[in-house]
Amino acid sequence: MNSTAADTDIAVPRGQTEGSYLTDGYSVRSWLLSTDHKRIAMLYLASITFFFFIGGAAAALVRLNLIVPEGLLGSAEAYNRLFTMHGVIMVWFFLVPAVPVTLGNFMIPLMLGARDLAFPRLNLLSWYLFMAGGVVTLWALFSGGLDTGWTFYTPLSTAYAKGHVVMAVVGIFISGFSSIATGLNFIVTIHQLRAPGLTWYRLPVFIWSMYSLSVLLVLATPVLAITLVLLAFERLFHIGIFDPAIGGDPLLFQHLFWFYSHPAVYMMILPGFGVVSEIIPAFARKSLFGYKFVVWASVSIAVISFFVWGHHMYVAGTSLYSALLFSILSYLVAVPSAIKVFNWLGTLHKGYISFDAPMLYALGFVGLFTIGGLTGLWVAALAADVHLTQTYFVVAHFHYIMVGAMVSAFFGGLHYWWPKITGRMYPEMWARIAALIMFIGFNLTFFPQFILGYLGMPRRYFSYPPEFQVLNVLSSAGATILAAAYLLPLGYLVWSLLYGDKAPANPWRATGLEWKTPSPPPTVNFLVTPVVTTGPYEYPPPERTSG
Amino acid sequence: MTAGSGLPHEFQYADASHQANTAIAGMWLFLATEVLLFGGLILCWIYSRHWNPVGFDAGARQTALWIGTLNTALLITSSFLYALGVAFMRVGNARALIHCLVLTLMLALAFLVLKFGLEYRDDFARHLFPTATRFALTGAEAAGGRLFFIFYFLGTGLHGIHMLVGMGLLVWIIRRARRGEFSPQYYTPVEVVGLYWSFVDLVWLTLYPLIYLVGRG
Amino acid sequence: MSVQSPKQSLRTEVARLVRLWVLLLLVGAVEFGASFLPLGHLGRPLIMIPAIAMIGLVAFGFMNVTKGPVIVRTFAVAALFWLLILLALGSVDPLTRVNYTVPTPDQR
Amino acid sequence: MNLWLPAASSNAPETDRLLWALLLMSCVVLALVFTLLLRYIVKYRATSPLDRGSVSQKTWRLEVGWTAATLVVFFGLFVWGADLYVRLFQPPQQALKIYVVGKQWMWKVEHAGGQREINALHVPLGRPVQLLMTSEDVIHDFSIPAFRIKHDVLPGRYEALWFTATRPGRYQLYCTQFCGLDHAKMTGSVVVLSQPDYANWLARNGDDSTLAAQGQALYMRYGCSGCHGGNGVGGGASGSTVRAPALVGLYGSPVALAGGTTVIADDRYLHDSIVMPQSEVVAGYEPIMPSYAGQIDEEGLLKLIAYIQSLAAQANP
Repeated sequence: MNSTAADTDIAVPRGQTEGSYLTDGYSVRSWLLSTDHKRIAMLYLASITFFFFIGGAAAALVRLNLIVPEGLLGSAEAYNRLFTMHGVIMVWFFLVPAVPVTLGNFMIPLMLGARDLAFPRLNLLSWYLFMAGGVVTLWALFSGGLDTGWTFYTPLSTAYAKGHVVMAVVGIFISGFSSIATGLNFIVTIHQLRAPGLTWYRLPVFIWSMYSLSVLLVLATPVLAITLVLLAFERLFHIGIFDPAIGGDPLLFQHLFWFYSHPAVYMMILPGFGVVSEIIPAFARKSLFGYKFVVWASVSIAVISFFVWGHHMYVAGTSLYSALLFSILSYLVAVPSAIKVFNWLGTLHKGYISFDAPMLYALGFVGLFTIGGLTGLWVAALAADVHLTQTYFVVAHFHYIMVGAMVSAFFGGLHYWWPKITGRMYPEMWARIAALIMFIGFNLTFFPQFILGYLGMPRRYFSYPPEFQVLNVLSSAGATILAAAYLLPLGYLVWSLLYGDKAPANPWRATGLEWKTPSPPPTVNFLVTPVVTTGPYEYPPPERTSG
Repeated sequence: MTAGSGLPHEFQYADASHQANTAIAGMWLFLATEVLLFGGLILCWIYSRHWNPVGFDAGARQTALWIGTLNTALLITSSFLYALGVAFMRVGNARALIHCLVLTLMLALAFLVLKFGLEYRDDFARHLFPTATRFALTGAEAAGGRLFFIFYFLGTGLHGIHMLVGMGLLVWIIRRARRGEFSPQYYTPVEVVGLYWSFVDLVWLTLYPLIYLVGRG
Repeated sequence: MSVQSPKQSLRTEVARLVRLWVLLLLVGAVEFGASFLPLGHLGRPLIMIPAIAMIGLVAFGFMNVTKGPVIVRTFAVAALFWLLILLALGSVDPLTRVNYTVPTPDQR
Repeated sequence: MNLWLPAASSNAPETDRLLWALLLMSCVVLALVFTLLLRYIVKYRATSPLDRGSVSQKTWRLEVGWTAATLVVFFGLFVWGADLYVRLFQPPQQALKIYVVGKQWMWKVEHAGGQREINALHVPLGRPVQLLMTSEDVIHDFSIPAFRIKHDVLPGRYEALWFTATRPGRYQLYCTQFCGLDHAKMTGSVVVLSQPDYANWLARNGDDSTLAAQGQALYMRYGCSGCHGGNGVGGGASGSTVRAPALVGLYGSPVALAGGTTVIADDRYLHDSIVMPQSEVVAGYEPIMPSYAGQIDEEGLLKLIAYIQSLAAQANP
């Protein structure tokens, strides 16, 4: 807790205090070498959007190929490399970093009443590591790519796959350190730089979800790093720890890989919980129902998500007892998510709900996440998973969570804090249209895949038996609508940068420290450090206006 | 901890002791990530030894026990010397700190010379590198032996890299101490690098039995 | 510490460190000796117990995990807890995995 | 477009019942969530003048209630799923054993009687069948959606998968673990025949020799008889100068190894002893057997193992 009483120390001044962080230097150098968490968040927002559209383009080609049973693109080689590119780019360069590095980077110091993150230089290094990893991975993908899928299972990835496996692995390895740096920065900041009076139970749930996410980032990514080193070693020296020819165990790779990759999927959804827990109280004008339960649900997800990775390997040949153990633990980890959904509904109860764009995205999130979470229970049941795993049912399940829930929350958060970030209001009508199109396009794309999965269509198939064609064509049609829905916000948000009307400090009359500073905030965030005296969501019922 | 008043500190901290605590907490969190990094390797050790008991332990018997044991003693002593240096610094004796750090650096150099100069060269000479066509161990011990030496070279190699980084930090701290940047009120960098150095010693304390002792039976 | 003069506090600190150093070398010797005991293949990992003791000594003695801000202890405990999760849950599979079992002659 | 998947194996109906229960539970919860969502959106929209009354802050009773409810439902689902899953690990005693070898982008199937199939599997109706599967290169996955089963096929290990076909017909077979370029072409069909049809099929497709007979041919060609003696009577007995362990009666019985441990002579042990002979040397014998890795492929190994297994049957019928 920083004390402002005896401020006899010489606070090394930094940056001007009038005007906003956007007007504090216009040169490229002032952006690329800035250690201001807000500018780094903007650099990340540009990189994230760039990678999102590359991964999206790969997805569009994958869906294009699946319109006809024998594969429209004509070559399985191209298809295999495309879905690998879609997986690698989306997982490591969009979904895992998206909310924490853009909205998290921008909002955490503001919500804590701090002037910046604990280690600003480490924050800038994190962006450069992310871009370095991105460039290396893109170079690997565009100079031929690799056909191992984003899961890199051995011995396919180490002995039999052609393509730039080691270069892609190096790219992901470097971007892993960017995640570790960001997570470390967030955890230390949330512990050390809270405003006076801001106790743990007065923190907004977004901060709690960023804290839980950072625990995952910091403790899971190193295991991915060592796994990728072992994989690169085995591929380069043609002999390694996973090589069955010398008594190695390919299942060891899967254990190490999924020890990271299951927490990774919780890294993707936890920020969504945080954003939605901010938006729903703000637009229902009511404090969050069961605040402590939602908080401890986030923290327990951060812990239990490390116990469940074995449910990816029910049919991989692991022992019966480990499968039973992972199944019961997987059901345990589903309970906190259920608690959150009930609490969001509780918040809406007796609220004063308005339907601005962020609220539409949040309501979409609640609906789609419920479907995604419930289908997670299907694949957690051992016998059902034996039938459903490695089919399009699993593809639909994780896309409902990653695209339906997570990307909606990212867009919701982006719209909710857009006035604070850029000082401009986005066009409300266009935003609502985009939200609705995204909801429709998404469901049309991925709901048919549940049925395809039950019927047994395997994932990662370039061509498929003709009886699945109709559902695949439906899914591809939905993908085009979804692509349009993603281009719309790019358009009107950029438009709002120039022509959007000026945003007040608190357009949504929301609670939270970030709304107590002008939009866009000055470089030092707060001219006078705020003192917190109330809880996070003190929304008074609106006074009875005439209407 | 360092008294906080009257010292420059970064603008986002309330005072210098707040910044010092944050730096130490940050280093401990970084060490937590390193624990998980080497944890992945230990899981490889468990799997490889479980599936290839005879060959794995045969590989362990090929390692030079005396070099490993001597290196362990060297690293423990270097950690001790570093802590000694910090104790002297706390009472303001920067010269003693520099002496201790230089001694720590010498021991670290001795470790590397023993490890990479002597032991690795001997391992290569005896065809112990796992990809060697004429691998030293044959027959029943070949497969498990190769797996052991993959773990051995990766573990000691990764630890060696961490040693080099640690020695770089040591040189950086020695140069700053020589320039008199540290005082009993402000010596946080010395403590933070000390944490990292002791952690590198901890990693060796786990690798040493896993490589040299457990398979020795 | 406040009542002692800096000279005395230095002396007690140096004495503590020397005692710790000697203790570490002793436990190291115990570990070295234990490696020659005729433990069976499954008993060999017991040699890790003195190693864990040495790790504890270094963490508490040299790295002062208990002195300093509270979150230092939480991060250290968190690191140990997650390491145990990785090693324990990761080992359930190989230790209980049964290769394809052949019906014994009389069952056929 | 058909939305219906045939249930053609003994465990398929049970798996379907579990899937229907999961669907029902999901629809109930979705109905609850969506109706509440829509009701609150309409009833409590900002512009509605409805008096909201006081908002209760004592939430923990509700929280504990729905948390406990979800825990109970989840535990029930876990037990149900686990119960069916455990049965997949317990093949019945008299299961018909068929060997499957996965190779990059094709399935090779070997029947005990010597019949061989590529990307096809003919099985009798109503009799438990146990597939003994291994891979020659990467990890594949033998998946039959109509039987609701699949299992990964790992290189260097034997994986077992059993089922009992209950309805005749032709069902789709997939490889569902990504295995490279033509992963999508590594499909086939599982044909379930009634008992008489199956017997005719075996007769029609069986070339002259059974798997064991083909194994004996390999046993002679690769010179195993030189050391292990004609039909595996053992080195000393058959008068050959080299001392090699007897193979008669070996299959499935315990073997004392040089390292002091004993191991059951199962398929894995025989497979590894041919490919890496010095990995588990029999007590009292010198590790002089040459390795046949690379010379005999997985199919040949299956034949030799079948031959050794047949020796055990002759020795103690």
